[in-house]
Amino acid sequence: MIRVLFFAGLREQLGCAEMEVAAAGASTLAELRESLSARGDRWRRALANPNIQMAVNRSVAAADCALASGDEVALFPPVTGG
Amino acid sequence: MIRVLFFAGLREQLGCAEMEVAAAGASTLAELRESLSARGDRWRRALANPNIQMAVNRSVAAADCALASGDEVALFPPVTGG
Amino acid sequence: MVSVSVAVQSEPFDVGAEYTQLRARNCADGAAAIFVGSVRDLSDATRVTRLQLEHYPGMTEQVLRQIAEQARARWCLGRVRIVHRVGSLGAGEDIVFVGTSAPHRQAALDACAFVIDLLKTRAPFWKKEIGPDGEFWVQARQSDREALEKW
Amino acid sequence: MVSVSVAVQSEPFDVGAEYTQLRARNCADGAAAIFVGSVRDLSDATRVTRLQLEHYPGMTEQVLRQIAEQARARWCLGRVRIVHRVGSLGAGEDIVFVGTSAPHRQAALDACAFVIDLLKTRAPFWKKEIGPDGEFWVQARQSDREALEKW
Repeated sequence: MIRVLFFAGLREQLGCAEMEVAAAGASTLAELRESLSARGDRWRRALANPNIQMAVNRSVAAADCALASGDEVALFPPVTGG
Repeated sequence: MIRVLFFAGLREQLGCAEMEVAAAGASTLAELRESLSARGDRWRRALANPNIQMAVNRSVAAADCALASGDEVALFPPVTGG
Repeated sequence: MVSVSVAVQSEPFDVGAEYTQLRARNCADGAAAIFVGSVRDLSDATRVTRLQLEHYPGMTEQVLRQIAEQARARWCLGRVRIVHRVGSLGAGEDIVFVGTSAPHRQAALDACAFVIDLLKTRAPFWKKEIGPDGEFWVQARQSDREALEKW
Repeated sequence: MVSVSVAVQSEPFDVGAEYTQLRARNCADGAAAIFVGSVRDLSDATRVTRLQLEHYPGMTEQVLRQIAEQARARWCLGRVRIVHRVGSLGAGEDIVFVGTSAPHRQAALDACAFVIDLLKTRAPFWKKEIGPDGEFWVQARQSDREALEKW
């Protein structure tokens, strides 16, 4: 399984902070994002935002990053700390 | 009279922190410096240093700055605070 | 104090105490630079009474540490300290502390500016402004991305 | 606290208290930058145990105030505070504090760097290093004059 976390505005849009997905259907970040988008209109709209950033195992990662069971993926809006 | 102050290494070289000179013989900073240099070898050597800075009434001033009785002149090495 | 130290906390930090730590048993460094960011009461046209700060626990500390190490790789630095608050903050409260020490001032000042610029665009924190007009997620600023270009 | 404040004093300053003053009743400024210079125990090859700081009373305060006003004319700043110590200072002791506050971080950071760069080359202070090898007036550095070129 892959653990998927959502933060800030994206978490609120999706109404979801954390979920688990099967590693089988998500061999890359892009694939994972696509399968999440297919969960419904709300997900498609929220994940269509090109500014959404992605991290794998707590490091920012590009769409072609390979995923494996046990990975922790996070999706979030551009950061606004400091 | 013009009040003349010396600071830091220059004060130590001259063995003088403060003196008064007649305004008559020092109508500009350059003239004042020349008359001070004429006070002896120690003064000539110390004041020949091109890095010596000059201030009139507590503002840095150039050699052609006009002087008048009551002015406060200061001569000092390049500053090293901070 | 070790040379790199980061903290993510809900409690306020004490700028004087942080400075003391930065300088403790550290006579080799003649320069220290500090940046503190705090909650303004006026963000664009919206009055802000509180700020809610969310972060990604685990990733945040790692990114802050990486930023500090990048600064140390680039400048001759003694210490780098980063403290960032999370949770609910009132107007005027401090949010972030960046402290650097170095033998020479330019390194301390540049590294301090570098760390806060990178933190603004890389560290996974998100601000929500809460005021009489409602709650709004703060939008990332183009100017923050542009600030990175000088590094 | 008024918007520009300078002090020349033999007593130590308290960085935490200075920061508190910079921010007191000042919710419009979301950013504060601080620089602190202190006595290193190692200057080039000479070990320094004490520093004697001389200044030109009357001119010093005026120059510090002018530098602060120049910074305020150039950046959108809230407050500028400069404290410089004089007299005899031991290794590790703080010498100079520069604090700026501003609505935005770049202004606070740039102004802080500007003030210390100008102070180093304009304010009438002179350092004498005292160590086991004798007493030496610190020589002005070319690098300090060059630092001005960026402003």
